[in-house]
Amino acid sequence: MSSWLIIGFTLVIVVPILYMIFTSNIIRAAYAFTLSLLGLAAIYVLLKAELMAVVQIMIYAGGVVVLLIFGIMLTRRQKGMELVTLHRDVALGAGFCMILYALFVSWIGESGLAFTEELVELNQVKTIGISFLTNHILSFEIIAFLLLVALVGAAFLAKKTDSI
Amino acid sequence: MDTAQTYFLLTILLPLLGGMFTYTIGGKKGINVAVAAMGGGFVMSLILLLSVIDQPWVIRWKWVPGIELGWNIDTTAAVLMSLVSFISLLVHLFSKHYMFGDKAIDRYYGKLGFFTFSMLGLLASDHFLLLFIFWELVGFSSFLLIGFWFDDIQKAQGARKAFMINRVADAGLLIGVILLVVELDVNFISELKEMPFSPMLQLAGFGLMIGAFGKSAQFPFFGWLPKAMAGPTPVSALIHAATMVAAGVYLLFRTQEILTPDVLAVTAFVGGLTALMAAIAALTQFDIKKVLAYSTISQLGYMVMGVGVGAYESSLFHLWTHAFFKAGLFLTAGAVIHYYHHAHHHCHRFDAQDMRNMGGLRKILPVTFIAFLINGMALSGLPFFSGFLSKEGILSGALIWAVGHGNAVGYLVVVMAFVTAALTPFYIGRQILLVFFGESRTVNKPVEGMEPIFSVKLTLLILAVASIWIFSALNPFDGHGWWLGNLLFDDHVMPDTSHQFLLHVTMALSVILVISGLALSYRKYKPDSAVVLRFKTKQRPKGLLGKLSFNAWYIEDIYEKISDGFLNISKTSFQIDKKIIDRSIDLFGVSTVVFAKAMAIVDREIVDGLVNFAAWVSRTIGNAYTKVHAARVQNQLLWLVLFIIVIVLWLQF
Amino acid sequence: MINNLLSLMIFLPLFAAAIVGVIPSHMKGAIRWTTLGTMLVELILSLMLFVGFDGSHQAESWADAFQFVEALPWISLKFGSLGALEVNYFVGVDGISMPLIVLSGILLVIGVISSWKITEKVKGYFVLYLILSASLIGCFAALDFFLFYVFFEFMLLPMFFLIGIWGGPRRSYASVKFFLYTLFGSLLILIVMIGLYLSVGNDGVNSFSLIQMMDGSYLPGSLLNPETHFQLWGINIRYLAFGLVLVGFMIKLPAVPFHTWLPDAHVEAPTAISVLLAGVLLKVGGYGLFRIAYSIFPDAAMELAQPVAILGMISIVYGGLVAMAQNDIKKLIAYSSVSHMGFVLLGLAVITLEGISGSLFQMVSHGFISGALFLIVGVLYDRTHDRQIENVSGLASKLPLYTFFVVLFFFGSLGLPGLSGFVGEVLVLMGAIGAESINQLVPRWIGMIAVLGIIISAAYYLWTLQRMFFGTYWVREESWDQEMKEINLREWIMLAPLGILVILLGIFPSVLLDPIENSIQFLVESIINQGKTYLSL
Amino acid sequence: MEITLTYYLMLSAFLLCAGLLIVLIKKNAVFVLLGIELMLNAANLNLVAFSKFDPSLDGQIFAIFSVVVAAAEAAIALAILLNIYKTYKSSDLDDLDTLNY
Repeated sequence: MSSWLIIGFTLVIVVPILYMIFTSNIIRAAYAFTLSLLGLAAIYVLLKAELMAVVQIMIYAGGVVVLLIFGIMLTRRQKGMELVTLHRDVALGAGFCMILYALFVSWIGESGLAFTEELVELNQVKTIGISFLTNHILSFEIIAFLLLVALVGAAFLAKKTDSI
Repeated sequence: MDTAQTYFLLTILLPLLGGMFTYTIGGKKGINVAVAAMGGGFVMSLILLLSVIDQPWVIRWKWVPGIELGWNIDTTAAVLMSLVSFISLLVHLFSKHYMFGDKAIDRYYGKLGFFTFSMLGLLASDHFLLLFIFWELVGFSSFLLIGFWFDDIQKAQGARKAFMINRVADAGLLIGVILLVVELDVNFISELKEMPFSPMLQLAGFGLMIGAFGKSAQFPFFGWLPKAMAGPTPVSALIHAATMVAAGVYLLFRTQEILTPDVLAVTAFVGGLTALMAAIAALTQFDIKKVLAYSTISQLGYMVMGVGVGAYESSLFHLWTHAFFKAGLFLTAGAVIHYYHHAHHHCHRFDAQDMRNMGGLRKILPVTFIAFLINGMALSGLPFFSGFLSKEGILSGALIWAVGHGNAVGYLVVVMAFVTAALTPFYIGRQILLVFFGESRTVNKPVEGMEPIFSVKLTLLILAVASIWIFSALNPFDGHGWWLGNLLFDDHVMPDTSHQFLLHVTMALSVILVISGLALSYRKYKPDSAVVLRFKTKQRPKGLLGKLSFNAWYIEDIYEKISDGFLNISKTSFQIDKKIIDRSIDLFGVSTVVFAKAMAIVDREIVDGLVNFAAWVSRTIGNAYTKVHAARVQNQLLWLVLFIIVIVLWLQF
Repeated sequence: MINNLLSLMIFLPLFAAAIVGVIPSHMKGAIRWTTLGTMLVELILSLMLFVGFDGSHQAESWADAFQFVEALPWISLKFGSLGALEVNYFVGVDGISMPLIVLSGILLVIGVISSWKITEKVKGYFVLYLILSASLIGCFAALDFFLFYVFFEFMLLPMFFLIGIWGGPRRSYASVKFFLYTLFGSLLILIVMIGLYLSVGNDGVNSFSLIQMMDGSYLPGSLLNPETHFQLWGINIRYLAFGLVLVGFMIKLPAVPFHTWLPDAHVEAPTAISVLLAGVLLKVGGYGLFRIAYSIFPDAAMELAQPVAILGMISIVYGGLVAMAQNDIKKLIAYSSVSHMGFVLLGLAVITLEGISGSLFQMVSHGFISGALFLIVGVLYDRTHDRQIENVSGLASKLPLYTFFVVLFFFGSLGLPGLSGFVGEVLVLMGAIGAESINQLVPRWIGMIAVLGIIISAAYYLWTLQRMFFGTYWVREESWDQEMKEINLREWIMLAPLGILVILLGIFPSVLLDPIENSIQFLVESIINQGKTYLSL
Repeated sequence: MEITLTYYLMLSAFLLCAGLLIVLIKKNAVFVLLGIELMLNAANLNLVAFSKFDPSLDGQIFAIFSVVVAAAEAAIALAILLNIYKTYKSSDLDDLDTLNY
């Protein structure tokens, strides 16, 4: 049952991504991206990582994608123009990527990382929260600082150009 | 400056200065100055003769470092200088009348003075180089005088040809002189002495001989003398009869000590040959001056032959007598021409020198006739005239020489000399008969009162009288009795008595020949003979001998051929210059340019190309590399991916 | 006497060129008179040189053979261990250069007078003229090979422009030909100059001094040291060097077969430049042969005397023959120059006293005569603008005075005794014919064939005289008839002094030869002695 | 069918390659950003998948960090993108070639 669910959500991830690759329309690609992010969140749920799924939906689908869509709209050249992008080096890029994918696949296959035994259920959120403030406190602080810097930097960059 | 030097300088410079004065500032009125200066020069030459009679006067001076030139006036030179001065004075006097009215008469006197100066200098020079210098100057002044009427291109050409032929012979003389001075260290004529035979001496002797042949118009150079008749007749008298042409004989006479037997033999033979050839050429001429010109050549041949056979004294004697009677002949011929020229001045195409137009002048110009007759008889060698005496010596000398050597060539020379002795009276008799006897062939009414003025008559008569035997030797039959001979030759000896027989033979033979020659000419050209009556319309001779004689053995045609040949060589040289040398230089230049162009191409295409190729390669690589790494982020990523793949593969395998 | 006579003579024209350079170009009169004044001063200076020259001075070695010597260090470059480049300003004259300087002094004045009719670009013309004259005198006075070479090259450029700008219709061809020919020659000289510099010196210090080169102070083991016997392609390198200098100067002289630039250059050059070209520039070639080829390489000169003499003989005969075929009178005179300069070569080749003094005399006399001949052509050209011989005839009856000068110089050139041409020719021929018994260098027959030259020159001059001046008066164009005027005062002033000089030198050659007798004697002795020494090494 | 770690790893690899492909072939800068986000997601998926077999849950923690950093990155990138667009009037990455010359 669960494996069929996983395969189904995998399709929900893969198909929009393929659409993204082939389309020229950025807006549609962004919507497809959102769809695949949601599919990924579902996978996380199935992987028993609920917090991660929530974060995925909130930050990615809610934040990043909205940000990207704003970016698309703000960089449109003129009103009414199709939001079309062009492709370049398609063959080369596709070739390389496929080779890379094949390599990865063969590597993964050879590596023998085929865990099947699942862990006991835990209170994940609590465990993660304690980890944040104990084992990973430094990382947490750095991330906080990074977010602050990013915030200031983004605000500064988004200011009027002539004031730079 | 001693007195002899003063006299000498005055002698040679007075004619020059007088002439120059007339030419430069005197103008037509300055002629008298020139004549007076010439007279002064003559007087000075006599004084000079007197002053050097005891002791020859010699002076040397440095010409260039290493070479001293010098004058030497001994009796011979002084006597000949007096002779030249005297004849020149007479010519000066005669020309006053003859050239009267010519627009350039001042120039004429200038040239005459210059000639006299050169000729006197020639006689007085001691050093061979100095002799050569005056030798050339004499030739040059002769060129100027022959070409006096340069408006007439024929005359100018005559002058040029005469000078050129002389120049060719002078080259021989120059070689001879240089060999003498440089190789044999024989510098001064007055210091000549017998030298041992050497090839160099022989060569130098031949050089001198060629020079003498040129000036004295010997075969093969005699063609210039008839050309020289283009000049005014007094000039012909002065230069081409009396003085300049004798220079060759004078040179041979002076250098007799060093002439080798071979040279002398050739000299004798050529002299005899020339005498004969010229005498034959004189037989058929129509031009009154050409007859005299060939006769001059013939007589010069005698003199040269005389030197060749060793009869130097007789040669010099003949030179002396010939100077008088030939100058007299030319001057009288000049008077004749002058007469015809004036009688026919209205008729332009009239040739005043053509004997076909003459005749019967005996009555119109009696004085001229007498002078011509006497001089002509002297020329023909009739006894009691000066010519007989001097010719006698040469003929006997030739006979003695031939007997002494006893070879065929020697006798050939003698035969030629005696044939000439018979031909001479024939052609001069022909001339006298054609010009002075019979009836005039053109002027129906003789123009009276054309007899020249007194000074001219005096001139002619002086020369005629000088041709009487008494002025040369007391005994009219003694060829060696020249009273100047005692003065000139220290070792003046009478010929060996063993040759007495030969002398008598010669004398008898020559008298017979002269008289028979004259008789023959009278027989053929007597006033009412058929030849004379038809003479006016006589054409050129047709027969072979006649043609040879009339064209003077075609010597001028041979000259023409030679000069044409030279001109062809010259043109060929020019073509070589233009077509080969210049073209090869141009070709060199062009090939350099072509090479440069080729190098430029190589430079541009290959060297530059290599550089460009290198640049292209690096640019292409750079461009390619730019595509790899430059601005386009995605490209960089692409290659990044590639390298990741590569690294992965490398790690894996 | 002025101390710095030679420097004054060299630098005065340059100074004057600077002055002329600042005169506004429309003030043609001022330019001309300035140049003329300068040249007159030069003439006076050269006459002072002639008078001040001590003819009785007997030289012991080349070092004391020169008079009026001035020496100053000029260029001194030190290259550390590589050595040093030392060039000195070193001038002086001996009996060989002195007459040529006097000749230049005289002809330069006459050149200015004959340039009076130049009306286009007057300023440029006279500036170039002044530069040319300075370099000419410098060339004759230099005693440092480098200095000589500088002046030698310096001469080309003004000449190139003077022909190329003020010349006739084919001037560019002629000037380029002249330039290339001479440049080629000077290249050869340059090679030898460098070789000599590397070989000559004192105590290991190289030197350009001609005196040291002539005295033979070679560095041990150096390239051109006669002891080294260095060979290139199996030939002694000294002979090669001599050959190079010989060709270099024979181009300038010019001798057959390097002569073809001369007729073209002469035909196209303006009259004054022709005068200088024939009168002075050709003498630089002869002077170079004297000073460099023969004095520095006496051994090669002695060994190669015969070929050089044959070249001289060929020049004499061949130049004369080609001259006879000319229709252009200027070309005729140009070729006659080839013929007459052949005498210089022949006289030099025999290395006898007569030969060398004749050669030098011939240079001076040819300078005057050919200068005058080109002036004569210029006189005719001014009137008709034509130089063809067959286009005029019978000029003698129309222009008697002009004809007088023509006859004088024609006969001077064909070697009439009493005029200067004869002296040089006869001395050279005496040297050439006599050499076999004096120093056995040159066989007799060469001189004898060269005698043909005097016949040929008589032939073409007389023929020209007859064709142009004798016969009835006739000119091709109607308009020339009005122009046919007797020579004017300016032409008188040019021709008369030359005529007087030609007659004076012809009658009294010792005027020229006495003061330089010792120098020539020393030259001959030093060539023969040094040559024998070198050959025995 | 048994779902093992291998399956997630392969899916993650696919995401990575797809994101890379988008980064490589799309000309628009925003699109490129999308691709980058995709690649980050691939990493997240890996971390989460590994942490399923890890009791410490460090994988999830790092995934959360990664998401945060990705968000910050997206914000900064967009700010830069807007500035670039203002300057060059283009969001095409090929036009950003000033450093090439």
